[in-house]
Amino acid sequence: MLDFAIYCLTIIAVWSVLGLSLNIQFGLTGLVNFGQILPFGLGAYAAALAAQAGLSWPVGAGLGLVAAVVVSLLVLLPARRLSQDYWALITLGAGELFRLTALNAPSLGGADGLTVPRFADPHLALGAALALMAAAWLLSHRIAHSPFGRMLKILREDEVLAATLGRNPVAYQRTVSIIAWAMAAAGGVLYAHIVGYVSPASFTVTETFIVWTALILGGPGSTLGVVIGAAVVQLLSVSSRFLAAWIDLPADVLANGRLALFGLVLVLMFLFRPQGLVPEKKEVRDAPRP
Amino acid sequence: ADPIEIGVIANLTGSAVKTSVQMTRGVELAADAINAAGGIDGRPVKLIVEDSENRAQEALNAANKLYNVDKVPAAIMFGGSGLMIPVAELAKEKGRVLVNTSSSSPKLGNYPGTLFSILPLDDIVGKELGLLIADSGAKTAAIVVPNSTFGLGVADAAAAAFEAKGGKIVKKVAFTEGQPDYRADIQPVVPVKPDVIITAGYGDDSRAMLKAGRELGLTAKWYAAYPSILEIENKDFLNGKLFGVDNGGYAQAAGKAVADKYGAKFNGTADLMAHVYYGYDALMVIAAAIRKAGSAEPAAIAKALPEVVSSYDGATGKIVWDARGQRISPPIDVIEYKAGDFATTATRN
Amino acid sequence: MLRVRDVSVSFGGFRALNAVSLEAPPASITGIIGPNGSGKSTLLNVVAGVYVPDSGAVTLNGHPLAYGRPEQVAAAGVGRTFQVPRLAHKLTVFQNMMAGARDQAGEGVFNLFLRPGAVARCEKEIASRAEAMLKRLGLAHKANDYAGSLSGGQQKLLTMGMLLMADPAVLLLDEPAAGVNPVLIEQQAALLHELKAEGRIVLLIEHNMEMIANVCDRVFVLDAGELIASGTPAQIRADERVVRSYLGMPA
Amino acid sequence: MLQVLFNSLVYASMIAVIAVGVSLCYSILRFANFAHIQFAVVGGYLTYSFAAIPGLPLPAAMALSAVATGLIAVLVDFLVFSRLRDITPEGKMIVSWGVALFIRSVVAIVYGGGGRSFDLSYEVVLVGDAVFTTLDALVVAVAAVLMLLLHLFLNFTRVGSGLRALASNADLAVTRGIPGDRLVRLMWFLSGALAATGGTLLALETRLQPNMDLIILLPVFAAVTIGGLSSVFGAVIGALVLSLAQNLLIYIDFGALLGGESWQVPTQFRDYVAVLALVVVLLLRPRLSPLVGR
Amino acid sequence: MTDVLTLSRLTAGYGPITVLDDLSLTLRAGEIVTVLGANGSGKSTVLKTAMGLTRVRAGTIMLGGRDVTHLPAHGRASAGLGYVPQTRNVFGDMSVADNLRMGAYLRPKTFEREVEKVFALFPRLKERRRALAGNLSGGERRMLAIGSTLLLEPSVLLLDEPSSDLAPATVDLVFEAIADVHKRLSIPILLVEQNVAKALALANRVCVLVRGREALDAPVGEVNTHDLHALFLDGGVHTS
Ligand SMILES: Nc1ncnc2c1ncn2[C@@H]1O[C@H](COP(=O)(O)OP(=O)(O)OP(=O)(O)O)[C@@H](O)[C@H]1O
Ligand SMILES: Nc1ncnc2c1ncn2[C@@H]1O[C@H](COP(=O)(O)OP(=O)(O)OP(=O)(O)O)[C@@H](O)[C@H]1O
Ligand SMILES: [Mg+2]
Ligand SMILES: [Mg+2]
Repeated sequence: MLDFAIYCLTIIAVWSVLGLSLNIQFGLTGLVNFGQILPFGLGAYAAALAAQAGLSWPVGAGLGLVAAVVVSLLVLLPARRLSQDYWALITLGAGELFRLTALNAPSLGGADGLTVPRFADPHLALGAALALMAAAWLLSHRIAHSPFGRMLKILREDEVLAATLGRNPVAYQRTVSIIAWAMAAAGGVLYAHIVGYVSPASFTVTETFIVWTALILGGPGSTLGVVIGAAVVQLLSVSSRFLAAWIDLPADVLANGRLALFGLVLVLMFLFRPQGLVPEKKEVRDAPRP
Repeated sequence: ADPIEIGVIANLTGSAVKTSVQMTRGVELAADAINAAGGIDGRPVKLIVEDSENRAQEALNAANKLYNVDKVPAAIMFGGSGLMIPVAELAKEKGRVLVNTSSSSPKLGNYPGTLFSILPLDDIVGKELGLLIADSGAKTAAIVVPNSTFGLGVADAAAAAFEAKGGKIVKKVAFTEGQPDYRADIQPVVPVKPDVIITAGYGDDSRAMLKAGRELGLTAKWYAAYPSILEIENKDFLNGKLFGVDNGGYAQAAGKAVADKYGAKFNGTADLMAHVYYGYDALMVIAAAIRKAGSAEPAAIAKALPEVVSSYDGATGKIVWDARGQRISPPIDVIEYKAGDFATTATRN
Repeated sequence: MLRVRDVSVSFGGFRALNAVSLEAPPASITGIIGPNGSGKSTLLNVVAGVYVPDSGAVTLNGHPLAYGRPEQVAAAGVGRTFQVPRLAHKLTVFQNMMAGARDQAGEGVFNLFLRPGAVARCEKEIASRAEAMLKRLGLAHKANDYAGSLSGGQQKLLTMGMLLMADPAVLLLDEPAAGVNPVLIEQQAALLHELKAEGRIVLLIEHNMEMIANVCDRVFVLDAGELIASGTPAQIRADERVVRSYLGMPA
Repeated sequence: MLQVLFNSLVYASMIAVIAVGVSLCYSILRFANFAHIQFAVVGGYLTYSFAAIPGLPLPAAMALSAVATGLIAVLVDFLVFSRLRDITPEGKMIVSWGVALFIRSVVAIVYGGGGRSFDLSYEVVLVGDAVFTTLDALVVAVAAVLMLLLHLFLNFTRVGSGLRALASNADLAVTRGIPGDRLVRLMWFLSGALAATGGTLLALETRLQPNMDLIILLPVFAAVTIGGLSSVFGAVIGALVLSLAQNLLIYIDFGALLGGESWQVPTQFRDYVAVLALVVVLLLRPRLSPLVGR
Repeated sequence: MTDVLTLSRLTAGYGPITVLDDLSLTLRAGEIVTVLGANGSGKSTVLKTAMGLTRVRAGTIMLGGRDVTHLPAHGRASAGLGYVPQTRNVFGDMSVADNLRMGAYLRPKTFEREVEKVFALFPRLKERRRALAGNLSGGERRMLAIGSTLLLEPSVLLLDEPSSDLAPATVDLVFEAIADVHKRLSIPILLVEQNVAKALALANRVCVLVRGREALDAPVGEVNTHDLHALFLDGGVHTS
């Protein structure tokens, strides 16, 4: 049981990093990224390729971050000319392109994937994941409550307004993408070393949705909300498995019932907490008296 | 007495569900048989079935639950290599047994002592298929396979054997699984007019693939690895036009007996697929190992497994493992599809 | 000196501006009036770098302003307001004001992590300016409300406040008085005089003729995309064409 | 070449009928409704069930399924989305994903997770060396008629223009006497019914599978996006463009074109085209006037 | 005179925010009442509440002797209430012509005849009738909004700052038109204005709001501009 708890915490920490990265993009800046799995996968594959080439893990991590940053700039190239509505699809497509490439390129292991050295000790893995999460948290928090973050929020609501205030929206979006994608890539590197293996099956659209669910459920714009959202999603998914022990039905019916329950709980949570579990706080300061 | 708990991990939701359910049913049949016979040394077998949603992360969640919370000594799994390998890593770390019924990735050889495959490696069947095509007198062949480890593994082995005998591969189509329709994918095969089509596949995808071939008016003969796991879309179209090599076991007595049990429990054998036999054998060899070791400790099971299989006559025929726990030299049937049924025209053990 | 020379703009086949030229000297308030749809806002958008003119040029102190790059124009010290106010609705009034200030140390990511002291100092300085400005605009009691919850007139005032936070050399104002109550209009007029005294260039679009008469040094009149008259407010009021097309019967 | 056209037309027809519903919902309620694609799957299964009723011809089964799915969509709106009108579009989108997950699982419980298909007999027709089936012709015809009817409805009826007004500015629309809530329900019904029909066409041509929504997600949303998110007509164009681009890419022999050995793009890269077509079209398409200047 | 529109003891606002605080206001047949007040004092909210676009927490709204407190906005439109909003007053992605047609949603039959009257009032709209409403200038939008509402042939008019954004000559036209409609069809009008002089010239009665409450309700003859300015200085609604 303890081992299981350690495992779950590790996974929650990793998904939180991914969620925090998405929060900087969407929660703060309003960039709708449906390819969030792309930088994550890039980090994971970079770690794997580096390991295959006999390089040490910091090299792999470095490669992952660089790859994510470069690709983020590439994806931004067409996206910068488009209105926000279209970002979602461009990034969704980019994520799928990555998965298809990994699936179809023999040098990336194809469907078989690549093996990565694993953390020998689950405690170590948990420690690393928590450390990364803490770093991502601090980074996010500092950004969210800074003049930079304030301008990101302006951007989130009205790009034209930001431009009128003399800020270049594209430059801000670029900075945000670089930070967020590097963060996600770091999560990917760690994930690869925790699981010991990367394959296209780990980087599907569904994973992106899981991250989104964590973010929206937790409350976009709120750092704490993201982590809580990630925890709720993972625990919901895991705990629903234990229900099966009490019910005697064919295995596939149970499996579907579990997912139906998952969907239902999700919808109910929104009906009762439409603003997310931890809504973004209004930044209030002592008002000057009139 | 305390039940012995055995885990099962399969894609019960998402895609490739039908085959997963079939495998799970095979395991259930084996459990029924064991428990009806008084269990293993008096202890009944209890299955804990977990869904992997055909996603690596969920497969890991499932395996972690099974190994860490339920503490099962052994688990039987259906899933592609992308799901199987992360679970194999975990099993190795935990020192538990994992029995593979579906993936033929060579990478699975990296877990000797904890991972054992019931499914034979693709290159054996693929090579036999290539030879069969060459013997049929065909000169040109097109390849139409899913771009999975299985499809590509079969295709490469068959093509190599066929080309070694002077044949020529004129077109290769590797489609991405899970699409509703493959007409556009298979279209390029039409103009090259191959003598035969080399294929591999199962379930809904194979059905869509065959349908596309029929609608496009392909007249070539189909040569498939494991033809019986294909889902026949149109009997008339394939009558006398589908050949292949299969694992030789199912046609023999043990296999037939399992089919009968299946028919009794699940209302007939109309939807029976070969995966039932793989699941059945997987649990049966685990049970035999526990009996032999006199203990349900994972290490004891792992040690006993290779010893018991050599004398096990399974639903999938004789099981022979190499040193890494991978199945080699399975019995081979040569199959022809005629009059709405698969007929075995020759068997090689 | 802000100079607009021979600017023409068309949308599809529709000619919104036709070879319009005007200039606005420092320490002055230049009015632009004209019937609805005559191209006033369009002209302002050209100056602000939103629209790219078909032909013509805009220069500030002899340097051309960038077309199609509003952020560069704004960075060059040209601030503007919109006819329909633009604000970050889900930020508070105070945050909106803070965002208005230019060149903030805390907007550089490196400063954020490497020079937290400088960032904090800068914030404090801007905050005190924002407070003072809000008091002056009569919005102090709304400082912690979401900007989206302000009434139409209050939003106009807030955009003006944000603009002033940026301390621009040139102010482009699109109907700042529309929808604003008469008392505040008087205050705004006073504010404009102050801005003028500080040596800024103010370009003012207004339909409120009283305000135009009160504050403008010079007025340009557009009609159907053409410049039809220019002069002091008094001259304009006397111009027959202007009366006919724009002012209507003397009220 | 003719074959490419046939294949594209068939594929585009199925995608378009589903995609217009996404556009309708997007234009009126401003969110990308993932549950919509699941409605298509539900519709396909319902037709499958109704068709199994002895004596009920397929067209009647399709009509029944369309009505039933339309009502399901209205119910989903009543239970879920009507209570969440005020949350962000992304929030609604995630909720729609939850709804889709729920429906998908229920469908899988009822019908099993494996595929199902209609047993239809149809003819294969040869035109030159291109083939199509009578079923293909039927699918294209049904889709074309539906799209035409929808176009006429939206543009030439009072209710249709009311819907468009609602899409443009809901608060203003109600003050003009347009019954907002009723029309929103009508929109749900229409898009549910269209989805059901599209899903049935897809099922007739291919198969039914509970998670089919995930498979057609990318093409449907790509079609909608290419055509401009809130234009119904655009969704149809988008489906055509996408489908032509996909089929052409794997058809053209690039090797021969460049004077070398025959080489075609491997078919598994077909989905690349969905994405690339998307990017290219979005970049080339005249930019909508930004409405920024005031 | 009979009461046409009566708001009694209304408490209303947006979501959790209360703007109107126990407010009562009556519009009688044949009357023009102008609502004045500082920015944010709740003038627009009064009109939106009358139209059914806000959340009413307490109080009742009567329209022509019928309780419409819980009637949705489209029902009130059918009952003869015409409304010109202050902002977001056109269908931005529809053409000018389609916007006008939407104005006549409830009166499709008389559209052809009535739209000519609107074009006669605002010739600019006729010139631009194929343009997208979202591309119109501020003043053109205002004309379109007023024109569309007239096409509804309302029996009561709610006008929110109809003259703002308009050129002086056009302001005169609009006020003439309002006076004309009022006289010819004897439609009672609730008018929100910042153009105090013009509003007072047109109205029979003045109602001044201060922070969502009624601070003054008197016939036009009894108020002077100086008092009004004092009330304006009192500021808007305190919602925090
Ligand atoms: N983006 C655009 N696309 C098409 N036409 C436009 C666009 N912007 C403005 N126009 C047209 O150009 C003309 C001039 O518009 P502009 O906004 O400059 O007028 P204005 O003088 O500011 O009027 P107002 O006093 O009413 O604000 C109008 O007829 C308007 O319809
Ligand atoms: N959508 C909204 N959500 C929340 N609060 C709002 C909203 N609209 C207006 N308010 C608040 O209600 C109060 C009254 O607003 P209203 O628009 O009625 O004022 P007004 O008198 O019309 O002002 P103006 O003359 O500036 O148009 C304002 O203080 C504003 O903060
Ligand atoms: Mg203007
Ligand atoms: Mg107002």
